[in-house]
Amino acid sequence: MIQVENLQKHFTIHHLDKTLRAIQGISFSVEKGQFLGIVGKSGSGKSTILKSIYGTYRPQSGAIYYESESFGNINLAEATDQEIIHLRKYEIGYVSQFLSVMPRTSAFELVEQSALETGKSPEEAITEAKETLSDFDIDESLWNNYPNYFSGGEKLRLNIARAVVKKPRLLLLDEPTASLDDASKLKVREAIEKLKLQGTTLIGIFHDLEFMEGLCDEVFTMQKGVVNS
Amino acid sequence: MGYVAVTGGQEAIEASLQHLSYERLKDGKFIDVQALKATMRGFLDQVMSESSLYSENLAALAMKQSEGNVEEAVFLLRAHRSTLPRLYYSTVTDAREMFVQRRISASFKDIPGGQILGASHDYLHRLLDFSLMEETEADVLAKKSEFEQMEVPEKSSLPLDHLPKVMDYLRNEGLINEFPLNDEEPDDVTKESLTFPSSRSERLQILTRGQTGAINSLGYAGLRGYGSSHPNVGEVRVGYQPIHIALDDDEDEYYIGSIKLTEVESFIPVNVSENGKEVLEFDIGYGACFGQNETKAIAMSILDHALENPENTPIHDEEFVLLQVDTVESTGFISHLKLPHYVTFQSKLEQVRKIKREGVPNE
Amino acid sequence: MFDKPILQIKNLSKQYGKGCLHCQNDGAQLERNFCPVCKTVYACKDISFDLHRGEILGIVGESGSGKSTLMKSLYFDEEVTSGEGYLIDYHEGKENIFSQSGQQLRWIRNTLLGMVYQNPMLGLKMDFSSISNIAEKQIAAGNRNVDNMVSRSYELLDKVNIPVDRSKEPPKNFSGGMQQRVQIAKALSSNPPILLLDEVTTGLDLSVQAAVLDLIKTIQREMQISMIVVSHDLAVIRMLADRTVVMLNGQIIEEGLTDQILEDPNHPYTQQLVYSLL
Amino acid sequence: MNKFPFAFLDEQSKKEIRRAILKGVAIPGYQVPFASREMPIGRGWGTGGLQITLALVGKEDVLKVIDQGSDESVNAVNIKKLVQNTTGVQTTIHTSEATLIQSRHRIPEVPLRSDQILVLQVPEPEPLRRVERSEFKTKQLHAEKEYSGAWLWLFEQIMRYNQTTQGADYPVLVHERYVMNPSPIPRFDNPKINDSDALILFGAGREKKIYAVPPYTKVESLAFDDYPFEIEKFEGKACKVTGLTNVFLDEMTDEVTGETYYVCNDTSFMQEYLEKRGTVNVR
Repeated sequence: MIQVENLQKHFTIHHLDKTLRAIQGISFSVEKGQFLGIVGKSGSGKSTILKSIYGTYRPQSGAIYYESESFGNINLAEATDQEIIHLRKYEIGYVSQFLSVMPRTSAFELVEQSALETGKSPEEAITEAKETLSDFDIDESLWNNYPNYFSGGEKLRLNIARAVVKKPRLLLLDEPTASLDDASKLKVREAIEKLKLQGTTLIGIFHDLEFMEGLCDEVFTMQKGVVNS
Repeated sequence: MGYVAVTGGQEAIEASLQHLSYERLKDGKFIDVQALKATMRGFLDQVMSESSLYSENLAALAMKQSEGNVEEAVFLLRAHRSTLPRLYYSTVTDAREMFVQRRISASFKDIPGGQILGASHDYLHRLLDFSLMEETEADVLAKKSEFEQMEVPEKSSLPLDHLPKVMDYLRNEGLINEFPLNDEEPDDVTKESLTFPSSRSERLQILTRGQTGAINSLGYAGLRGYGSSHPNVGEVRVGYQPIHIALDDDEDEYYIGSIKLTEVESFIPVNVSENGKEVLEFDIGYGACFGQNETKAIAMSILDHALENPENTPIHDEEFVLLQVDTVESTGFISHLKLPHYVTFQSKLEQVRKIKREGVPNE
Repeated sequence: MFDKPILQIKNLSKQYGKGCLHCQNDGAQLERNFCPVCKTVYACKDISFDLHRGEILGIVGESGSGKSTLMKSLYFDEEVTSGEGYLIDYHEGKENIFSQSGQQLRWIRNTLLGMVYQNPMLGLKMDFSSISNIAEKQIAAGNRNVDNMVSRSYELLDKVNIPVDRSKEPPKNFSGGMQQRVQIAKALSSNPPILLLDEVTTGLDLSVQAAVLDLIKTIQREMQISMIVVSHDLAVIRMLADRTVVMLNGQIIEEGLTDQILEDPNHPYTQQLVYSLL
Repeated sequence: MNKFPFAFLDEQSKKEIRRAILKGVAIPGYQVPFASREMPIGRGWGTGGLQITLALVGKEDVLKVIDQGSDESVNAVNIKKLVQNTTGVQTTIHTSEATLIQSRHRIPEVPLRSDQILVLQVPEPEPLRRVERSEFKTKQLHAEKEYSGAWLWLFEQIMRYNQTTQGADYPVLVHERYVMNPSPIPRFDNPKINDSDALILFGAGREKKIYAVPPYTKVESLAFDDYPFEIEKFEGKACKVTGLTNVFLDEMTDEVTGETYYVCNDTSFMQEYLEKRGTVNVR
């Protein structure tokens, strides 16, 4: 499904005249329907890998081959803006611990729009938004509220719901459980299990080794930009 | 029944005209045209300039007929102009050939040929001279012969009919922004109506015909923050300019007379680039008009330069300047407001009443 | 796989002044985009980009970077010095829009483009009623039915949240935020496929800004209209744009997906801009 | 007055003005620029119309001059006198006798014939001036047949007052090409320009434009589909002197009673009507 080859990413900070090496020559692959977990200290380059796959970072060298439904085998490291926009809409989801939304969009609209983006009819989008919000245990009284007024746990569950409603083929999880309470974590875990059953491929970063146990098919550890298997 | 204006207009007008004639004569005093011509130099110069008709005799007649009203006198001469065919255009005339009576520079003290002050009000205290109240013909003749017996020393080192221009001095030093010679035939604004963007020849003609007060006011506005052409007066020269014409089938030029002319060249500093270097040079603003009208000619030179360099202020906007400075147009249109507007007003009245009756939605 | 871009701009340049030997030289030393010798301003230099159907393209840069000149050139308020532009809805993108007659340009403006200026005085007749302002583009497009234009204008007023009972008031009576809404309604009145927005929230109170941005986003979603949004404010770009180009001294120095520009800026100027984002 | 040429203007000038008129006739509704001469009457007092009249008048012509419907108004008298003094042509107040009619702000009530020419005096020839100040730009707009500005002006009136409030000088589309100001005639007279038997010429002296509507030309007053063009209606009012209702009326006040009453605006028409009925001269 996804094959990363010798991926390198560094950042040049011009005003400090300094180059930071985030990841140096990483290679790995994930089979379809598998869940790869990545652990490591902060600053070890875990997020850089996910962001490079998602297209937010532009790696200096190496390749990220992805079996796309729309484009066949495609190297994400060299994909055009239009291809990445298309994949984000239909195939690849990304969940971080931060929720960034337009200031005056309700929680329900947020999830509904996400469903609409994949080409669902308005009726389908409404039905699926309702289902997903319920799945993540977001109280109906909050649906018409602005997410900026939500608690941390509610925000994160909404964030995941927004990605999951698209039923992505590949879902990237960037420490989504970082500040969740146990009950919320359980909800997330159930959702991930459900996605796995649907055949979604997942790559996730977690602080919480316990959470990953039993969920991940494989785990690797990162240190200073390289993988220690 | 009240008065209905079916007839009677003609009689009323006749009566009004009679009244006007009487106003001129009622004090039983008389002045002949030759006396006006001899003593009203400033008035004649202004009227000829605004009329764009050079004739001291007709200007004096217009003055007499209009009872000294400049606006009316110009109007009379402009209308008279329309009855005259344009038979010839003069050939190009060079102000270096002017027989100079007055010539000053505000930019250089020592100019070849020297500063010639000539006759000017500039150096006069503007105090009323009460002795003129009682002046008689005998006084005039006595003073005249006194003047004529004075010895006039010849001071100018150069002939007065071939004085070099101050501008030539700067040009020889390469300080004048050079432009290729433009030998295009000038457009004649009295034969073709003005179109925009206008040519420089059109602009100069409109400005030189412009109402003295309007040209001065706009030129003044240009100095007071509504324009960016700040001139140094390079040269003002006043004198008699010879005019020649050439006939179609003849190569010779014929001298047809001289006209009194004021010519102004103003120096306006500008930045230009030369071989990749920025240097300061001078542009010329040009003003010229019939007679001795120095302020008008200087103001014209400011406007000429401003219109050559369009900017977003009224003084640099050719439509604004050129369409408002003509005296016949402005006075004519303003005074037409005195004409009856019964029909247009009736039509408007009908609308206003209808709206009042039917009301306006949402208000 | 993908449709052709709805708008393609190729090598657009706009200069004020004739240029001189100094600035036409390859190694010329300009002060920003300004020739110190002949005072020529190179407001836009060799700008190329694509706009795709339904996307919002952000253009960010400081004042004087040429972004507003670019917008005015796209709306034909300024005549470009050189360059080409192709609109897919105009002769199937085969005719360079910048070389068309005044009549054609007016038609393109009236039917294919909408413009919202930073300064509402440029986009609106301040003394005419708001509803006339909105109807102006429809009149220009040949509509001669008053009731039809009025109901269409009411629809648009509703869309931009201006109460219908204020539609007869001239924009000069309105607040800045409302004037921008009237401009947006006017721009949308001919249902154009492309909307150009030039610093539309600059100078508005924060809460008003948010409301205007939200309105723009809603319109984009509901009407699937393509937009070019110019702003010096990265926060505005972050909220609206799918893709972003960064301009400096009349040139595009960086372009990419908006999250790329914000999280992985490459050019020193872009980094400086991003690091100063609150 | 024999110091002046026939018809005041020199022959060269008349020829130039006639050329402008011919161009105007060839392009109906198009404003032909011409070098307007200074006339012995003020700019804004009908010098455009006067120059056309003087350029066209011949020894055989019979001239009628009207101002606001009246042959005896000061300006009409003045113009008539000038033309007569410089040409010696016959003048009339009877519309049907005239070959050349110069008018300010009215078209006579008596229908014009194909052997007559009507010359209208124009203060502001540019229908787009209200929305565009620059002459350079309005010229471009005409060239591109871009008249949204004129339509917007009417639309705005409808928005504010639920009807168009343009009284006189209501814009018309000539021959489906040029939008034209018909000079400040009341809307009542607009329909008379359409498909007219007579040639109608327009002269703007101060603005230096001549334009024309040749005979049998289609002239439509601008109007939206659902707000049709309407002429002034004097409902329930009639001329106090003649009792006529289908004419343009002047509103008068009785000096004694202070009462408002109405009379025909076209005074020569009224006089002819009364003569026919045997009631002559009104005072």
